[in-house]
Amino acid sequence: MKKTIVLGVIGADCHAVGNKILDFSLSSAGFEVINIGVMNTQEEFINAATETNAQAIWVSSLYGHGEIDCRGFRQKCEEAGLQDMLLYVGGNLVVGKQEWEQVEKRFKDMGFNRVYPPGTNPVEAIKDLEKDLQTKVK
Amino acid sequence: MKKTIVLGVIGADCHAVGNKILDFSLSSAGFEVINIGVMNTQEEFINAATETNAQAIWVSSLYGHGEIDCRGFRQKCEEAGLQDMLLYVGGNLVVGKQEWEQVEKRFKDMGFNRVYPPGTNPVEAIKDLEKDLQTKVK
Amino acid sequence: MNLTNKKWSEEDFHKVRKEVLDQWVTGKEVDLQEATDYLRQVPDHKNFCKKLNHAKQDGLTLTQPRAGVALVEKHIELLRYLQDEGGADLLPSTIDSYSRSNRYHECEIGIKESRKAGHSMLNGFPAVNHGVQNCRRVYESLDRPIQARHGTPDSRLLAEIIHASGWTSNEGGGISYNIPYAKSVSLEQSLLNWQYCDRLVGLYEEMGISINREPFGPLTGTLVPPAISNAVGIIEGLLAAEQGVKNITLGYGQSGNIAQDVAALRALYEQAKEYFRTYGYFVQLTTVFHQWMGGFPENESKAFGIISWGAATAALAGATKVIVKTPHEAFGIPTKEANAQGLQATKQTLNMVYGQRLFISREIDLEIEIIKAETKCILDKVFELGKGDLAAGVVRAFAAGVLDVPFAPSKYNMGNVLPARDNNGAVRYLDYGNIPVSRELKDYNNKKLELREKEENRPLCFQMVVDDIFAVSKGVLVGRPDVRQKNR
Amino acid sequence: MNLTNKKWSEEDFHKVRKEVLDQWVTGKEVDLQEATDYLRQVPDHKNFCKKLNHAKQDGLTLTQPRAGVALVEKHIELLRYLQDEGGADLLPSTIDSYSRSNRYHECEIGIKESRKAGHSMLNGFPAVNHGVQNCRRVYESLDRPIQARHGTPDSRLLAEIIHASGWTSNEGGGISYNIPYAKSVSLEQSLLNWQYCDRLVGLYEEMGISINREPFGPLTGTLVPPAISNAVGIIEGLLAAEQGVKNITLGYGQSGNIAQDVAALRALYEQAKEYFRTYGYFVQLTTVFHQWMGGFPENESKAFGIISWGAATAALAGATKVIVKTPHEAFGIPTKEANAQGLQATKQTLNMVYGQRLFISREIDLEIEIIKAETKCILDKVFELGKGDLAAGVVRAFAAGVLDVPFAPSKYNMGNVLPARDNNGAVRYLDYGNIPVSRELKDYNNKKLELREKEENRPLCFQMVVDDIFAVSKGVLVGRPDVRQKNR
Ligand code: B12
Ligand code: B12
Repeated sequence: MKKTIVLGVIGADCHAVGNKILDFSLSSAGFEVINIGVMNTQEEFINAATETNAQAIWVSSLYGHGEIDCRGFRQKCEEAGLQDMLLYVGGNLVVGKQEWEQVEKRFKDMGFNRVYPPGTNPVEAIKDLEKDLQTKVK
Repeated sequence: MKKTIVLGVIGADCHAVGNKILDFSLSSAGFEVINIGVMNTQEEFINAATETNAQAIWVSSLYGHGEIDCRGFRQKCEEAGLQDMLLYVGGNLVVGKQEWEQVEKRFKDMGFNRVYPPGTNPVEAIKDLEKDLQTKVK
Repeated sequence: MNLTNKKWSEEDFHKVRKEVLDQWVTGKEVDLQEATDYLRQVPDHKNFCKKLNHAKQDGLTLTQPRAGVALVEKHIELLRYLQDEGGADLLPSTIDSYSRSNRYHECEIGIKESRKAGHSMLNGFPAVNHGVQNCRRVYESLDRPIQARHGTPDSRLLAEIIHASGWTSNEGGGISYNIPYAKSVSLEQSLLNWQYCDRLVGLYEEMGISINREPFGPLTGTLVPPAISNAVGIIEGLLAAEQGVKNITLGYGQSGNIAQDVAALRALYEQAKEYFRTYGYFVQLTTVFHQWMGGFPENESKAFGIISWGAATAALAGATKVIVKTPHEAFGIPTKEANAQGLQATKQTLNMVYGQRLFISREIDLEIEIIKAETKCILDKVFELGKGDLAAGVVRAFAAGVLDVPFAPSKYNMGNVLPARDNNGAVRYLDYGNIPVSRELKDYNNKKLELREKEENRPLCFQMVVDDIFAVSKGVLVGRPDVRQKNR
Repeated sequence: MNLTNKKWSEEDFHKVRKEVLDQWVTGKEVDLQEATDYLRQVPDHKNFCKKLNHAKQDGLTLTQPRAGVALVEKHIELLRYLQDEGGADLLPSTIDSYSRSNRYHECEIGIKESRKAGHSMLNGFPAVNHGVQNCRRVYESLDRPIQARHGTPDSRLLAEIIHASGWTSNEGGGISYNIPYAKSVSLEQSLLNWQYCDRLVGLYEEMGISINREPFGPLTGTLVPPAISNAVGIIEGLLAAEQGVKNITLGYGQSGNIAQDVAALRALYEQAKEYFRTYGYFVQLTTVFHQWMGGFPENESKAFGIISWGAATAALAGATKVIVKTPHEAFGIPTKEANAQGLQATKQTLNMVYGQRLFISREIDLEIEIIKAETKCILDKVFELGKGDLAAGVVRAFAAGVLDVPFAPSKYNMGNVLPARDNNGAVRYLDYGNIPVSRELKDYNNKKLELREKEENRPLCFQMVVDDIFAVSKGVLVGRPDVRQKNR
């Protein structure tokens, strides 16, 4: 059975190109992609995941407000009963060119399982996803 | 009476353009310029200065070997009886992009009165020269 | 209100205006008469229109960065740096994304958090929240014309505030600040909103104040075929002119193929002139060239290569101004230093190319012809669909996919067009969707793409589009599958 | 030995060779037969000729930096970095200035001092002092073809050592490595020395080893009118071909005016081909474009602008390779990082422009015609002065000012030519000196300069030349007196 992934861009962010590429890459890799497009609230991600019984949520943030937009995402998931949901986030997550290690840490502290810097090759992230999904099954 | 300046490029250095510009600038400012051109030994500078009773020597070094080429210039001047000769040096004096303060210090320690970085406007250096010549007269 | 391409009556305008000024507390600060008096004192060198028109006369290409941060003082410091160190000829104030969605409460949070964090937590300057007095401080602290740059479907309050503050240009349009920037704002709504913004500028013009308007040319910035963006630019120009706008800058985003880029900008200028003439508008028209708007490489030296190639193309094409990218583009909002670096590389290149034009050759002439013909096919259909009314035509054209912007997030965009580069890197159509161009034009297009098929020995496919999207950030123009390029 | 343009007999060559190998102790290491065996094992991708010819076929422009430091290990480290991080397609070894004047004792001091100082005290790699075994280590440690780049009137021993070490290209020529680089070396002497170097390459060719030779195109790098450098390039090509050289790269240094630059490179290629054909030489001809060779600005972003504009021009002109400058140019020998940055900006630009050509326009055609006509005037006179012998003609032509390189330090150069830019930045003649061009060509030249006179409202004068010399480093192409440019 195909694994289901919710994919979308968070906040007031309109960057649509990466989203289309990720959709194409995940679909080509055999995933069922629920693409909610750009400009979504946390609730919209969570609703989509609940409705489709998704295994993971991929959040994109390109425009710089990622830090504000992503706060509390993990808690909201748990409140909605999505325990242990795999949460990935990627893009240009903060405003400006900042130390990657610190950015990664801030988002991991928020409860994201994996955090990806600008220029990430989708193929690499999909490998991670397959690994994480296997571990989850065990 | 016109003041006489010996002008030239030291060492195995063939950079001729700056030399022509300095000649033009000094001449336009009313100096008598003895231009010995490129590729000169310390002796050639000193001979020219002795023969023409020059008030100052302007040494250029562009090609990076300035540090090796200029060592002992002050002593040679004194040995030749040119006490208190005004010695200026300018150009791309060392190999590579180095801290200017240190470069300046190294050449001042060698006995140069003034040291000029790349991109020096000749007009500024000529102002310095006029000042230094006045002080010398007093 | 009903959407038609007709100049709004003053009455209608003022009725709507009341609501607009109530959208946020700072709306109260705006008084049209007082603002007019304030604007009358803007000296020529700080007026966008005057500066552009002079540049056009002198054949100069002016530089303008993008820049904006959350706090007023920091914003002034940033712009002053770009003016003094970067040598920017024109200044922007890039507005943050919450403002663009009129989420002024979230802006307040962003402002407060930025104070705490010691660095900007917003991706731009929230001008509405700061209000007229603060925006005037920005204007007064600088010595160049200032423009608001954003991406706001409803920027009516923003327009009121910035113009009242001495900012003599506003970027945007009912299509170009909706389709690439929004998901579910209807075109009727955004077109009406932008008629308001244009009418405001028209009112100022009637009172003798010159204010510049600039439709956003590059749209999604990603492989947009020139005819599509030129058609949108000309439409937005016509819509603005109808509302009384007199000074318009039409824009185009670099494709990277020099023949196509030069041709596109020239076609845009010439064809827009014709349309203005045909419809009886008197408009002072200038052009803007955007340095590569798609994804950048992370390597800063490579970014400099792209920036400079864009600058050279802008100068050779004879653009009146160029919007400048920075070596930080791939990462995030640039530091002021990185922003100045982009400006310096650009200016050096512009100055070296100044006075040189890309001499018209057969190839460029042909591209101009193609672009104009495609644009005309689209515009004819838009007018037809609107039964002569351009505004109505636009709404129907998007619904029908006659106007269709590649990769746009809006649900009002059909999204059937697929662009791909030809063998020389010019942007063509892999799939026209419903874009209504003639058989002949399609044949030309397809022949160009066949050359690439042959060269790459693979059929036209979506993977080609994906490869083209990544190409520039990977250091090449055309996304080839072969190894040779990887070795380079 | 007497200077004539005749292939040296093997006997003459070997007589001279004894002396040459005695010039420094490392000469003993060279054994022609053993070297030939060694060279036979050079794989195609490390052979300069093969790599250039492939690039020419594919329409690619290859990148090559300048680089050299005093110590072998450091030199290898540097080149490896430029290969791996900079992505250089071809590698250099820039030779230090003491070696260029054959002052090998001073090199020894420089090598020792560099060991002490922990950084290079020499401005290049003293290949002769390091000898064959060390130069082979350099060759073996890298994966690209290697060329010696220098400026040596007598590089006979250097040529022996580098070729024996697997370095398959040598830059220079009897004119181009004397007139701009020396003060009092006679042309007879440098031409004879370079006949030796060429004959050595010819001998290798006879033994089936391909070695590339590259006359140094830019000469003084400072406002050299294209016809002067093209004439010198063609002459050195013919002289080399006579000695049996089969693979020649002719070069040109960017002026900054794109029409002139594209025209100059094309004229050089086409006209050289014609001369080779006329005189019955079979030569594989490629071209090299040098990014701006005059003074650079200190601001590194501005330097990137110049570098990228040079890269774009090289690609549009269709050069087989481009010699790359760095953002440190104005200061001093670049760090390896700065050198790689120049390469990266260049490669990004080349890759984006790849496949695009500057389509032939009337203006470029005209420039090609002008440059070829001027070059022919000069060459005709050189042959005439030599009574048919090119080598003798060169010596007399320089004495008569028929060949005359602006700003050259050599006392064998008349120095009467004064170049200045025209109103579009193309390099013209303010004073032809004794350069023997036709009345018509002079009229064309003078008309071009008049436009500048008018624009600047000042008569042609030496100050214009001075302003032009500083222009690029001050951020513009043409040295204007007016304020407008200062404001930019
Ligand atoms: C094209 C573009 C635009 C277009 C977008 C059109 C559209 N609707 O899609 C336009 C011009 C409209 C635009 C607008 C703006 N943009 Co913009 N834009 C870009 C640009 C140049 C390219 C983005 C892109 O398409 N890349 C190509 C795709 C394929 O890559 P990607 O988006 O990065 O996605 C890939 C990876 O990041 C990764 N990835 C992404 N998300 C995730 C998630 C997971 C889980 C994983 C595993 C991987 C992953 O995989 C993706 C596919 O390979 C970037 C800079 C850059 N990257 O060079 C700026 C950039 C993203 N934009 C930026 C900004 C600020 C804006 C604006 C706010 C204002 C402005 N400067 O004009 C507005 C945004 C308005 C809004 N409300 O959102 C900034 C963000 C700054 C920051 N984070 O500090 C950037 C970085 C430019 C910059 N340096 O200033 N932009
Ligand atoms: C043109 C040029 C050449 C031409 C020179 C032609 C000729 N015969 O004149 C050619 C191509 C032949 C050449 C060769 C070489 N060059 Co060269 N060259 C340059 C370049 C690009 C411009 C120099 C120039 O003409 N500038 C314009 C004039 C007007 O300015 P200027 O020379 O700097 O002089 C002014 C000021 O410095 C000042 N000034 C100078 N001296 C003095 C003295 C006093 C007292 C005062 C007050 C002021 C003053 O006033 C002058 C007039 O305004 C510079 C880099 C740059 N500056 O951008 C490199 C540069 C000088 N060259 C360099 C090198 C290494 C070489 C070579 C060794 C090898 C090579 N890389 O090819 C050979 C040298 C061979 C030799 N034996 O000398 C290096 C020196 C490196 C260093 N110091 O670390 C430079 C800096 C380039 C670099 N970054 O690598 N070069």
